[in-house]
Amino acid sequence: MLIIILKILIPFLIIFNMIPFLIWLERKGSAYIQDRHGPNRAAFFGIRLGGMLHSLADVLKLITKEDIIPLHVHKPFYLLAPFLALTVACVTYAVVPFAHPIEINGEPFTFQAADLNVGILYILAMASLGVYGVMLAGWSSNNKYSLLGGVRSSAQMLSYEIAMGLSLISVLMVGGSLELNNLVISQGATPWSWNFLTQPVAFFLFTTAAFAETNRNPFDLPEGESELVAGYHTEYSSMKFAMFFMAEYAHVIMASALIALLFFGGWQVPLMSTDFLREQAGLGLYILLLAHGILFMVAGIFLLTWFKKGKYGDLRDYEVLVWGIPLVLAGLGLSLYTLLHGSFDLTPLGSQIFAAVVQFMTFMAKILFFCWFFIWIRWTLPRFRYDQLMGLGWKVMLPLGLMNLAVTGIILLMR
Amino acid sequence: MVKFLPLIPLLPLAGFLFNAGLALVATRRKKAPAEWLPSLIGCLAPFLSFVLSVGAFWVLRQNPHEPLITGPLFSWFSTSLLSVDFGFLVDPLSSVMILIVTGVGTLIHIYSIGYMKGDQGFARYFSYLNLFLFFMLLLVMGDNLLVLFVGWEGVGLCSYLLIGFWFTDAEKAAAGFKAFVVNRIGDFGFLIGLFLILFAFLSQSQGSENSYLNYSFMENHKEIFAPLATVITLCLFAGATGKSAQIPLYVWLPDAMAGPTPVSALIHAATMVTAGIYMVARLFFLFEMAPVTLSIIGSIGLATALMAALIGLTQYDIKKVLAYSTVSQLGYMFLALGMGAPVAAIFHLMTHAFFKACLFLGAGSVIHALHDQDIRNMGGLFSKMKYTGITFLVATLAIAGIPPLSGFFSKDEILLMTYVNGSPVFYILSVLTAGLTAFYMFRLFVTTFLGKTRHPHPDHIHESSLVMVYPLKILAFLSIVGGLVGLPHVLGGENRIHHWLGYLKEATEVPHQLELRLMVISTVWCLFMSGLAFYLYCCHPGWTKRLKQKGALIYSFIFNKFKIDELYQAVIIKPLLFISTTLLWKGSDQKIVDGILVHGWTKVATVSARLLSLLQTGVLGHYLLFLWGGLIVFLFLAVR
Amino acid sequence: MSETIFFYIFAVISVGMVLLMIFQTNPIVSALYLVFGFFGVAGLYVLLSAPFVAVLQVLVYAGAIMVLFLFVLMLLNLRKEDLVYDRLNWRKIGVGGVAILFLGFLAHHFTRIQIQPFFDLPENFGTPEGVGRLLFTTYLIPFELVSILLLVAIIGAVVLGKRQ
Amino acid sequence: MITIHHYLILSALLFTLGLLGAVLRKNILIVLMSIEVMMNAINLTFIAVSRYLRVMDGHVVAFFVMAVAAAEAAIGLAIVVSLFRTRQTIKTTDWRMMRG
Repeated sequence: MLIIILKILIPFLIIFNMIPFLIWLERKGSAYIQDRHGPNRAAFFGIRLGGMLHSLADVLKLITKEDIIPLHVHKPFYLLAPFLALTVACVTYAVVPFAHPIEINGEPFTFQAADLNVGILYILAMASLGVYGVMLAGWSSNNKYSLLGGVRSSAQMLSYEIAMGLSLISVLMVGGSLELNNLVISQGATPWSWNFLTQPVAFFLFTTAAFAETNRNPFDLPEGESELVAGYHTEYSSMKFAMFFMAEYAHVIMASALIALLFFGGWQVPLMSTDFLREQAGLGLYILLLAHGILFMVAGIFLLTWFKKGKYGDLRDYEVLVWGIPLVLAGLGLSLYTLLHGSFDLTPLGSQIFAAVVQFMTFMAKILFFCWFFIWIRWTLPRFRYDQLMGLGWKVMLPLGLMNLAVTGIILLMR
Repeated sequence: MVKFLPLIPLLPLAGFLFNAGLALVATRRKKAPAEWLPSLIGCLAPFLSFVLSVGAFWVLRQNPHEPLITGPLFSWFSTSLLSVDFGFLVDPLSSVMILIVTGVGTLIHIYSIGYMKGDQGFARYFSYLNLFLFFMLLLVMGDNLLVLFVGWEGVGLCSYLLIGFWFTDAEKAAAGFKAFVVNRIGDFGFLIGLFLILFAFLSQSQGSENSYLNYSFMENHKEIFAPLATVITLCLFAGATGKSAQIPLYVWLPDAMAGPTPVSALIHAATMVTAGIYMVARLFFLFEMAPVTLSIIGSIGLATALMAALIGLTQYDIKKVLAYSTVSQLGYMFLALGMGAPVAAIFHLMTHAFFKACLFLGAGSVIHALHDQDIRNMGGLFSKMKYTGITFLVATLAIAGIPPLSGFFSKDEILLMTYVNGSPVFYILSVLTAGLTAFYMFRLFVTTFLGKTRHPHPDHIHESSLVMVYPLKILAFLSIVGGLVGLPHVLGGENRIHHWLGYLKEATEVPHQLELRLMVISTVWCLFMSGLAFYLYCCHPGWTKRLKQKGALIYSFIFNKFKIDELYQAVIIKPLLFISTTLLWKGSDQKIVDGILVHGWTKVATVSARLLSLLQTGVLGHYLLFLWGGLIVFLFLAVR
Repeated sequence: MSETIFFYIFAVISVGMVLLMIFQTNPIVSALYLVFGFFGVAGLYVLLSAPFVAVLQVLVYAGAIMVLFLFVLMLLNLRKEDLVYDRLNWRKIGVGGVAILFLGFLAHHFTRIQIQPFFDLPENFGTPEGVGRLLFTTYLIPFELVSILLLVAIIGAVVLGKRQ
Repeated sequence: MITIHHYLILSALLFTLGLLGAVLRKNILIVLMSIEVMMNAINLTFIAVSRYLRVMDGHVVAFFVMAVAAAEAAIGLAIVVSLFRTRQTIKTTDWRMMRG
């Protein structure tokens, strides 16, 4: 029971903690792309964490802000909508595998909350529910712009869901299973056997559809601020508004995770299969710890070089010291410990756990990369016009998906 | 030979199909096709049939007691109650018939080439004629009663078609109509006879074989008919009266002269009208069992003969005279049948076919030359149309019963049988009729061919072409020698036809003395009447006019055909029309069937539809409710 | 035991939501209730070891059909006066009574049937693989026909929805 | 102990409710939704009997029913939209052109 709760809780926590980070990443990234500094003012005794404190401040602000419920809204659904949006975005993680399953005392143990045999279908189902939050918010706000946003969103999501499903089907045909774990395993550890090379069209379609499903630029018409004020969440404020935001980022993370799982080998460490990792666990751990020690030291020294007294003239000058010195010390300690200890000798269980940890880290790295990809796209491309959006969905992606399906089927038959 | 038997009727059928195709094409193109093709095909088919018939006759002569039977060609229909096979039978009786039909038919076909020349419906005419031959041969050759009936109806159809051949003339079309309707009345009797035969068999069914309508089967089981024989034979005879123009159904035949003259010769003199005689002769074993019927047949035959002869005395239309003469001769044949002498009837049928065909064709030749049928406009044609005149004279002599021509022998046979088997009254009347026959025939001949030319344009009159003359010659020859097949023993002959058809009825032995005496009486009587006619019409035409004026009442009564047509009109047709129009049509059909049943039901339907359409509220929920109600009822019924 | 509890939970959800759906004036709210009702039914499918159908239920009904309904409802943008709820009257009470009778009749007949408890199930019962195998072998022709039906529906909807 | 009876009665209940909704409501969209409910009830019966008989044919039929429901919804909604365009109403009692 505890394990089940943990299985549910840990991914949940990871995601919830990633959301503020992503917000920071988004702001910083956009600043980088637009050649400006981005958030860097909020400080707590001079500690800014590179602007990351802004996210914390935002959270505080949103939680404590007055919760305004306009009089003209349809209250039950107005209240329900943000919860619905966030819930639907989060329950999808139930089937995401974070690492290769391991065996404890002969019992299989999977790194996913629910090992459903309908795997991907479940994801599709939940993704299709994502539209409800948006629609309800738009409708219950009883506001022209909100309603338009809701209608746009529902049409857009319905349209792109089809392309998404079609691209998924071809991936499933190649993988031969609906379970995500099997799909990942079938892709293998070598990057050139991953699906983004064997199914490039599906990858393109899925990524595009994922963008549309998350209502992010260039598909953010439901909340296009130049046309609809703020779309479906115009009437929302404080934490409810934040929930829509969180839902959006949760969707982004989910989409990134799916792209990673379906097309980039999921938790597969490039060139290192699970068996290899398990066999070489001792050596691996040794190298890993050593590398981390060195990394920490390098990072700490890099930070320390930034120190310059009188740059700001207040406590902020000392922030790099606060982070840099512990990093250097920790890196030094870790490296020394590893070097002195020598090669590790792990139990079978230990080696399995080691492999899982490495895979988990790889997976998170991939997710992060695709999150960055989302942000990158958002700040790079302009928004579609509505008819272009629909045209792309129905006239380009749907036929493309069908053709891809046919070609895949033929190739699979010929093989 | 048996293998070729089906070809005898099928060849004319092929001719019909070919000519019908030609006729259709001609109608499409609105242009008469070349005449040589239909005439060639149309004449070749009956000729080949004739050749085959001769062959069949030849084969049959080797062994007359074994008729040629094709066996069932195919099974027409077969049920547990009755099965009918389609088969052909050629026994002595039908061999005589097919020889007459194909032989005379061929001659008439050839004659028609000349007669119908230039007619718009040339190909159509030949196709009908061929079709007629086909049905007639079917009638004669069929091995069971149903095939006979098919032929019977088929020749009726062709008769209708050919009487109304020039259908643009309303009178002619009406004549065809009349023939058809009157024939239907007779056919009704025939059908009832058929059903009664079936009834007789089915009510006493025994054995597994059920081809009841086969002649041989019927003959082998004729004892079954004993209780019903009179009724059956009367019904069948009713059919015969229709087809063979006997009282009371003879009225159609004089009107049937509206058709082309060769048609009158072939259908309404030589072949079709003898179908009734053939049928009675064919089923004579049945008629023998019903003496009542036989006496009725005899009486009607005699009455018809006498009455038609009387009417014939007064007619002016050349074809009408011949038509009544035909009716009269047919009456003779029925008289023979009634007297229990089918052989004599068939013999007379044969000779009659020769000389009556010859007469008709001669009349046709005259009509062709004059474009007129009224004998008052003729006269003096003998010199202009020599061959026609001679052949006509020969045929007249034959029909008048002047020895040694064919008519004498056959008619004498009938008179003899009447004397032997019937009462003296019958004999006297029949002899009287024979005299009348001689009288009106010579009246016709004299008025037409002798005396002064009364035609307005005598210069245009000329002899007919060779295709018309040669058949005349052949038929005249046959009229002369045809009687020799029945040359009686008393004159040193062998009476071949009696041997040939003897199986129909045992010949009665007649003392030679008596036979000779009767011959002399009739010959003298006929000669006297012929001479009288010759004298009256040739030398003293005025006397006849005075006679007419003296007995104007009787004359006009006879001239108007005893007012039979008017009688029928008043007694049958008027009431029938009244019943049909007033009672059935206006009363029952319009008021009851239309008014109450048809329109009443539409009213009911309309009103109930109005009421039901109230359910059609247009509201979706109501429909669903009804659906649901139906579901509940269904569930209750299904699950309970 | 837990099966019983879950059954009643899902049953109450589905029936209750459908009831709310029926007696709701606002069609959008109705549609929302119906979505929840469908979730209840999906839960029942899961209890009946039909995970594939359950997911399809969510995917098709909740994810597509009801979204379509909502979309159309929003598109129509009905006014308040269009939605005046037809009040309860004797006709409706009568229909309701008939419905209850009908239900009782059905229930009576269902319970009269002699049955056995649920048995254990074979391997991969109700999984996508199992259902798919059946779908593409025994029911191949109906499957293709259904695809034609859907195609026809798509074309029909496009034609109907097209503005003249 | 949950038996098939429970499921059958539940599906009967759902079906009746759907029918009631279809019969009583005048809003065409709610009628359509009620029809969906009825289809769901039937699906539930199929799945339950499938479970009871331990064959999967019921699942396949449920799949077909869903396809039909989707087609029906698409066409039905298209009709509703085009009707609404001409009449500006979705009350079934306002559409009575086929009244007898």
